[in-house]
Amino acid sequence: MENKRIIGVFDDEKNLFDSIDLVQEKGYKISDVITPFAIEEIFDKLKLKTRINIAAYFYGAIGGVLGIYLSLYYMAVISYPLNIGGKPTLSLSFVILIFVGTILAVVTGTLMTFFIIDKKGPGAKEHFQYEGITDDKFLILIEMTPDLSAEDVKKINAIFKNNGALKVDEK
Amino acid sequence: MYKKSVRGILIKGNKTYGEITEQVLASQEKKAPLWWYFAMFVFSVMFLAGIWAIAMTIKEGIGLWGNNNNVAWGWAIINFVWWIGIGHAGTAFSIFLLVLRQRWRTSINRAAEAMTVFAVLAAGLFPMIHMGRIWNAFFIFPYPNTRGPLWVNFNSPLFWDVVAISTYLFTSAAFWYLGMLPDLATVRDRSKSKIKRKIYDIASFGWVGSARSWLRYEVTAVIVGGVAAPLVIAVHSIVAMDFATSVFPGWHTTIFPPYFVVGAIFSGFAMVLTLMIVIKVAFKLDDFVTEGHLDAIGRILTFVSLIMGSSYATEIFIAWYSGVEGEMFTFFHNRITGEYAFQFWAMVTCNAIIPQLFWFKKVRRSLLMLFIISIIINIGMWFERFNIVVTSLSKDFLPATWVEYHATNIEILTYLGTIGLFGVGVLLFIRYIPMMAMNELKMVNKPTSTIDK
Amino acid sequence: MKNRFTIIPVFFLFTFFSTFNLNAQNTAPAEWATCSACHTIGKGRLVGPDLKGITETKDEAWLISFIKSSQTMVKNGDAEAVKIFDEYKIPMPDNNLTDDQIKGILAYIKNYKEAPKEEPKKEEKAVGPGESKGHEGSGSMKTHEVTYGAGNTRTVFIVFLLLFFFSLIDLGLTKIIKAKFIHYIIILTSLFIIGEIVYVEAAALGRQQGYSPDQPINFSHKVHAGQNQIDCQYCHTGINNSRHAGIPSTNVCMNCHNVVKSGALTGETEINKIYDSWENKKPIEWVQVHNLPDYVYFNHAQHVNAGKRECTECHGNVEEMDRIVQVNDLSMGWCIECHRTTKVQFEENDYYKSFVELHEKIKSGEKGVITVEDIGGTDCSACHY
Amino acid sequence: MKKYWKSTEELSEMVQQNSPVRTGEQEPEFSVEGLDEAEIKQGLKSNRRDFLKMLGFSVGFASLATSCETPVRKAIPYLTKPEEVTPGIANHYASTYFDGHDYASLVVKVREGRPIKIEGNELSSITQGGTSARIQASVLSLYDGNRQQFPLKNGEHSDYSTIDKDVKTKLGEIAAKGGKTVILSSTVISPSTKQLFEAFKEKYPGSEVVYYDAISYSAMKKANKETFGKKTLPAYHFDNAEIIVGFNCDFLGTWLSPIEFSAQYAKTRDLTNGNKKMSKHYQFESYLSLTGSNADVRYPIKPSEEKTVLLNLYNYIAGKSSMDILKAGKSPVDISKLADELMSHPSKSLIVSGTNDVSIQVLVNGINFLLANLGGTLEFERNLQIKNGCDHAFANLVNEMNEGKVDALIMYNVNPGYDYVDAEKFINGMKKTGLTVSLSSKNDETAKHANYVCPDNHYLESWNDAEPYNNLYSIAQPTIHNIFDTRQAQESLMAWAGIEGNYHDFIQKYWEENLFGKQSEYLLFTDFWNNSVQKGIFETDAETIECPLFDFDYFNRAGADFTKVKAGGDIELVLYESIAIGPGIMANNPWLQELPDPMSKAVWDNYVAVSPRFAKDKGWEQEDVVKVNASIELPILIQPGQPYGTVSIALGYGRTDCGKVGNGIGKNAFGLGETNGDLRSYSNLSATIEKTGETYPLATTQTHHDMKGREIVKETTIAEYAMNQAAGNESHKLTMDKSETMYPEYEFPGAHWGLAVDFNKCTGCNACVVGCQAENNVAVIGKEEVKNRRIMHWIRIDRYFSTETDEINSPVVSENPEVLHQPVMCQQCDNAPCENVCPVAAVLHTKEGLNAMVYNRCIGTRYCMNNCPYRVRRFNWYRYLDNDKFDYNFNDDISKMVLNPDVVVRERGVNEKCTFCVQRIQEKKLVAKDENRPLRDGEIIPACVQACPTKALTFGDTNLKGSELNKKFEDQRAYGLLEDLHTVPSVQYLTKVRNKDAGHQGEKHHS
Repeated sequence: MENKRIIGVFDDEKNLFDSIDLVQEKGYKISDVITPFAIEEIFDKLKLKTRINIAAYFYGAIGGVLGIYLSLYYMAVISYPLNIGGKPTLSLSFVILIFVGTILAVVTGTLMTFFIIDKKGPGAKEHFQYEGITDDKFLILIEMTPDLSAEDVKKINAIFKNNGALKVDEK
Repeated sequence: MYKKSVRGILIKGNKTYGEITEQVLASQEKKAPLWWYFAMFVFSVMFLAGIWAIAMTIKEGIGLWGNNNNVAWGWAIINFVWWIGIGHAGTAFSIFLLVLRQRWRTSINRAAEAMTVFAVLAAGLFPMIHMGRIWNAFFIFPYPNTRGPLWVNFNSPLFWDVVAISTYLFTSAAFWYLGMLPDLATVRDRSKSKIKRKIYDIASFGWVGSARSWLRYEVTAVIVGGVAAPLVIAVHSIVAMDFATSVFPGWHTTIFPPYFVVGAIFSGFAMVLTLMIVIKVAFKLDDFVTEGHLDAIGRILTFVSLIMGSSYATEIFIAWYSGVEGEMFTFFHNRITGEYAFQFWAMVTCNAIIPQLFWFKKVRRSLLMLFIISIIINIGMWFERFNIVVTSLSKDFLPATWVEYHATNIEILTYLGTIGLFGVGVLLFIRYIPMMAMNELKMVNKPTSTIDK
Repeated sequence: MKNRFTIIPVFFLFTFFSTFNLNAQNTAPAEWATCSACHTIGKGRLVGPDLKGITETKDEAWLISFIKSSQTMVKNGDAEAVKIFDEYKIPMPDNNLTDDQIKGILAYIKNYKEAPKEEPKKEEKAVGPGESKGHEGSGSMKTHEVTYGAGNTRTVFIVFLLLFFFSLIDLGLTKIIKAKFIHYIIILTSLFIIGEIVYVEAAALGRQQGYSPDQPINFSHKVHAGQNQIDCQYCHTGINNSRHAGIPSTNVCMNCHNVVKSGALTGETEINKIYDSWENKKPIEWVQVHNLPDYVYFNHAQHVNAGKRECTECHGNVEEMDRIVQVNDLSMGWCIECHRTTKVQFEENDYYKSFVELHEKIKSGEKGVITVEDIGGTDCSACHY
Repeated sequence: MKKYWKSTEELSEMVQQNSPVRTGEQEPEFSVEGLDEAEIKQGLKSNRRDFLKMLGFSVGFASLATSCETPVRKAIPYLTKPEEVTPGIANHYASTYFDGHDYASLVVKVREGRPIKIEGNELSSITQGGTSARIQASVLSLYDGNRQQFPLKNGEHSDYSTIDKDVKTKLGEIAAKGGKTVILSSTVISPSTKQLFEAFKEKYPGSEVVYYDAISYSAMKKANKETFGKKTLPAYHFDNAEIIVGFNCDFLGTWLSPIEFSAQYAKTRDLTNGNKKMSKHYQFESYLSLTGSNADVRYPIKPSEEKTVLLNLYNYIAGKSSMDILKAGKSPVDISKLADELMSHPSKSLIVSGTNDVSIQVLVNGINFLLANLGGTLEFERNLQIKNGCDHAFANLVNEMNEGKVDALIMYNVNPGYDYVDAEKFINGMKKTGLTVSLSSKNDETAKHANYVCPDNHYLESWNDAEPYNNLYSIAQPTIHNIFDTRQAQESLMAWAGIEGNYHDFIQKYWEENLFGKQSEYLLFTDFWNNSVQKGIFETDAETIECPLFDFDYFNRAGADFTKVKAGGDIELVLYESIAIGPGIMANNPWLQELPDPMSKAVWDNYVAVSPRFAKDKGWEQEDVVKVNASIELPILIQPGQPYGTVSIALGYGRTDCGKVGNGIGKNAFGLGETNGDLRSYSNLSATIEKTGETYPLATTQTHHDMKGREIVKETTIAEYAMNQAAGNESHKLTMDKSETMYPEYEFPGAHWGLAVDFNKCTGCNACVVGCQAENNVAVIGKEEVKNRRIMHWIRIDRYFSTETDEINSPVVSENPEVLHQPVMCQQCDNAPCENVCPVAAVLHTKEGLNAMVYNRCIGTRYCMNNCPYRVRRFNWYRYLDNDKFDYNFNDDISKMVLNPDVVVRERGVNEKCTFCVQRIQEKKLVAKDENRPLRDGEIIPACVQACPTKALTFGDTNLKGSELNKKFEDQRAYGLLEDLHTVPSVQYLTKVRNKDAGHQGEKHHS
């Protein structure tokens, strides 16, 4: 069973930022922040990083250029070369196909990666439910790990309260 | 505090986040207005008529259309290019502005993307039913087979088309859906009925909105959007190459790819404008779709219209400058004067002249004028495609083969059918899908609505 | 599916060489086809006597006149001729052959060497002529018969389809099995298998590999072409000059069955059908086994005569089939593969003299073998027009 | 290849053979007898392989499965295979075509007992291997289900024995009472039939034979009789002529023996063999005929002016030859220059007129005589016998019939109930005749009024012989057993004349008795006979006779009436035979109905042709319906080249009883002709034309007529050509010099096929169009679809008008434009624009330079059609096979027998085009391989090349050095159509050279 979490509910991102800053200053580890829209400042504050962009590059490079060029070359030149309109079996048209093919590879690959690493998909369970999180509530979640003492919880509670949290909850 | 600077008020009324949700979702949470049912009925009838026309075509043959030995492509391809053009701007709008970090896109991008998806669907129908043997359509894919194996012709623009358009349809649909996930989650969380909740639960892929998700989400969106931006250009360039790689006067033109792309953006923006005005008026979303938005589209249209005008001029100039008899004939005796003069001048008037009215602020601020002109632009763009497809084919190199082309009722019904499909799609969209990107609206809400304070 | 592409060339090479062995003997003159209907060389008595060694025992001039018109000799009272006639009772029909032709035949008989006896291959699917009912088209593709056993393909398909749906439902709704990876494995494998079956079956649609329909007469090629060594061309007269090999008209059957009235396997029942057809002037409605789509132009003469291909390369070992089976799938890929690998009679046939450049390339060593592909054998218009 | 076979009986077995016609897709093969029921059931029952269908897959898969269903195919062999028939191998039999109108010596291509294609017999010295559109199409008429399929007695189904008994009894009675029996026949050129007529007359004394031609040439014979003392038609030698002058004479299209004359004519225009000289052709005519369109100088004149011109021409020449001149009015055309030119070419010129008027023919004879042409360009040693009808005798007959003086009338190959000027009178006469027997092959306009109809065989089902010129014989042999219960007319006559045996024996007997002695090559008659049948012809020298002299006394005998010229009215009407339909005998032939008229390019109709200027002055517009002479209503067609003040209408349309295709197509214009009780005339000098206010749509295959100044058909004059052989073709070199490519060029290791078209020889006769249609199973689509401009012909003839002025109202543009004919077929481009764009690689280039179109791969995007600058690609807009909407020749089992089994019938939604007859290429390649030899130059002959009477088309291998084709390709006149597009076409055209003075265009000044 997972640990319970302290939840700070805010309705204003300014308060949220302040709380995050204070909580982090105090050395508490924020396990998650839930917001109804993307806020870049939070990514910075939580020092979140992703490598999807690197993956995307490889999808493009390998999937697109190599896969498509080689398969095109195989199909048009090796497998069944045909004289079509007096042009070489694979004339410059492969540029266009690789261009589009690369895009397709990147899009498919990136989306797949995103859905897989973020465990999203049709029928995937929401890992957390709370009233209004996708509407107008901003949540800071701090996991109540065993090494988090009751005092710490109180401190965190106080920080949240002082910084305009609507509510502090445990779940 | 905010990293991005913005201009103007994008969302009026100094709304809270809750209000945004409330107001955007009002269209689907309240009972549907009467006009919605009425419009749905009209579009459905059109759609069914189109299905009948398509069924007849497949049953009897392409002979039911007005095409002939010379004009082998007619309305079907005109409509295809027209829809693709409209389908372009949606994503172009959304993606270019995303890449350029134009925040005013937020109110509009969802509808624009939806429009893209339905328009591309409508467009994709045409090359399919246009085939003489649709039951053999799978020949067009290079799949391993026992014929030798025999592949396809990789040099054919039509094959590029298949690749590009299916990629485009997939990419734009994915991008649209990706953008929709958080909003579908909002709908899910707000829904009272259990079934509705279940459906939206599945549809929203279990979205919650944790920061990590948001980060990945943003990166994915930017990557998908980023690669889709060149795709937008590529797709319409490829459609242009259908014509440009041929040998026909009026088709055999290097200006075609950019000219087509600009044309697509032109018609697409005009269609976005039409749609936004409808949404704004019908659902009273004036706070989200402000004069500023419409004004911005108007300005863009003015600019694009100038490009269109100069493209037409360039084409004509090059035809004259080349000194090729066939080119001269096509432009001067077939388009500017002659049998297709009406279509030519309709094109010029609608696309290059009338949009110049947007120079006047009054026009840009008048909903009615905006609406009318946006419709006129799309009519003009249809004529542009008519000009390209029909005039070049009907009178080409050997005068002995020259022939006129007249569309038949079946073709007209098929066209109406795709409008019906588009209409039904849009109506379903505004009823069941958050028609504005709420999460993005919220993102820009604070910085843009409070700037004047 | 992938195997198929590799199997074909291998299979081809195999048939190629095996047929070569078979024919590495003194080639029979065309006229021999007529003789072989009633005579063998060293394979025993048929309608007429075994001709082995006949050239040694009989005088050539006598043979020539006998072959030309045996009955005239009998009437004229030639002792030997009368003796033979008394022994066999069946008059040998007159032959309108020139002396040279007859000499050619005799030379063939003289030089005939028996082919090294091959072990008859085990017949897996031999169906006795009498017991062929209920075998209407054993349809499935070879690959599947190998994988799943004959006729099981459909069952396998349905099982995996059901598995696929069950695991999908279970994954989403019922959740009987807790470990999700089991679902995934099941879904993936069944998808793979379903896809493979669909792909192969779709490719095989309209093809009839293994097709072996009931024929109006249980005609055995094994008896006729195998045991009695009747040349293909004797009945299928068109192979050397026409697009169609031709199915023999009843009068061709009657050439022999005038006298051969009872068969080894079926007695008189089957042969009587010929008489039935002959007397009632009703042609026999054979069921065509090797069908090509209408849009394919195939010419037997091109392959047999100009291309010097053997019948068995496409039709399989007909000599061992009681009932004709379509051995190859006759797909375009199969045709193309052969066109790519088969060497044309480039030096042998003067037709190719006009291919000047290719001849030069051979001389200069730039090109080793001229395959059918090199001279346009994989062009579409070679077969489709 | 040509083989002969012994008896028709052998063929009766042939229908047993399952002879496949290849349909486009996986449709069941079609056997000659159609699918029998059991077979269809079997087909439906068979679900051997329909694995996916069984599982009830989604719609897509289900349709896939059903479309791929393979029915059980039966292979039904012959019971006894006829010796000469090998399934899959075509046999060729020599034969002869003569329908009372056109003559040609032929070779018939027969597959599995079905004649499928007509080709010219190269051995014939008359037609020289040429054919015409109508003769090419005649094979389809064999399979015309609307032929009378059984004998009729008073309109009821009957049998021959009954009819024979009836007829014999009645004829016997008539002969006994001294009554009159008439055999009314079209011209008979069969010597055997003539002898049969004699035998008939012997059997029934008091009977006589009257010859009647639908289109009469009576006046010529009369004039020849009067002036030369020969009641025959001469033999013409256009090939000897340097100046040819035609007066309303379509000798390249319809006049007398057009195939022969076209071949002769083309020889005088050939410049490929280093000639710098060619004949000069003047044409005076009252409508734009095919011949006029080829003329170097053309004068449009009214019919009423023809005689004046001829009188003036005669006078000028007679005057210079110090002969008496005749009274003549002022010529509308200045003929002095022409006359001088004629006189400077003694015995090297030829004047011909097609007008059925004795005085005109006398003048023509006179001029020809004065120019010493007799013995040079025309001679009487050989007589053209294909027009033997006598107007006078026929007019008498009709009168006698109406007076009840005729007791029995046997009609052979005539249809006066349709094509006589006063058809009604003839029908009335028939009703007053006691016994009327028709031997027509159809229950046509005349036959339906007859008491008995004994349907004649088609010529491909019959034995016959022919003697088109004296001592030039040819033989027709049956190539198929009677399809219907018909009996050859000759056999009917034999039965009634009490002659035993069949007509074959009769002919043989005739030949043995009369012709065998004329040769010395063969000692045995059977050898002679077999050889003649095999070759199809037997030719011997004609006796030399003295050249007849012109009887100048005729002018005195004729008196003042001779020079009288009948004045024309406000509108003069000309009736002419069209190239496609001719006199209407084959009006039920869909190929001919859909054959565009070479001038107007209209199909499926006749119309009133008017010049643009005249139409404008009269307020008529295209498709306005007008009433002509208050009798028939026809639409107006604006036809440049039609003289001002005249209109023309094609004959042969408006059949009412010819069958499903031809009935009610156009209007019958024969009734508009005139007869003066003696001669019939096909021009009406004062016609009335009233607008009815209605319109009627016309279908034409070409609506734009000028080249817009583009270099499509290049032309030059002989003078310029003599100085520079590349005259008119200068741009070819420029284009070739600038021709660059960034891609490596493909090699064609073996042959590379090519085709050359010589504009100097192409007359635009359309024979190639029908030849191609027959060879390649090209669909007929009907008027509505032609109107939608979807005609399927793989080779089309583009016709352009050109003038030096483009002033639309000038007389030259309106009445006398120059005409150019350009056959356009697939150009088999090496850089084909159509190939590049096909997404599924259904259009490819072969190693032999052919542009291959793979029908079964095609998915019908029509991109290739769009990208073909020559517009030679055709799309199957509908399913044309087995579709009741296209009830022409693809919709019933009988007419489908004409399909070429080597060529696929294309499915709906598939593109198709000319393939250079790749099936013929493959066939001959195989023959060469079998014979262990390289292909010979000229061995492969595509259908269009074969059909061409003038040898304007040359097919061959461009890789073969010194081939006939390369000679043409290397000619300086050669150029590729639209070659500046760098499509690298394999078809080259040779610039047209006109023998005219620069700037001179035959002109006539009308007010």
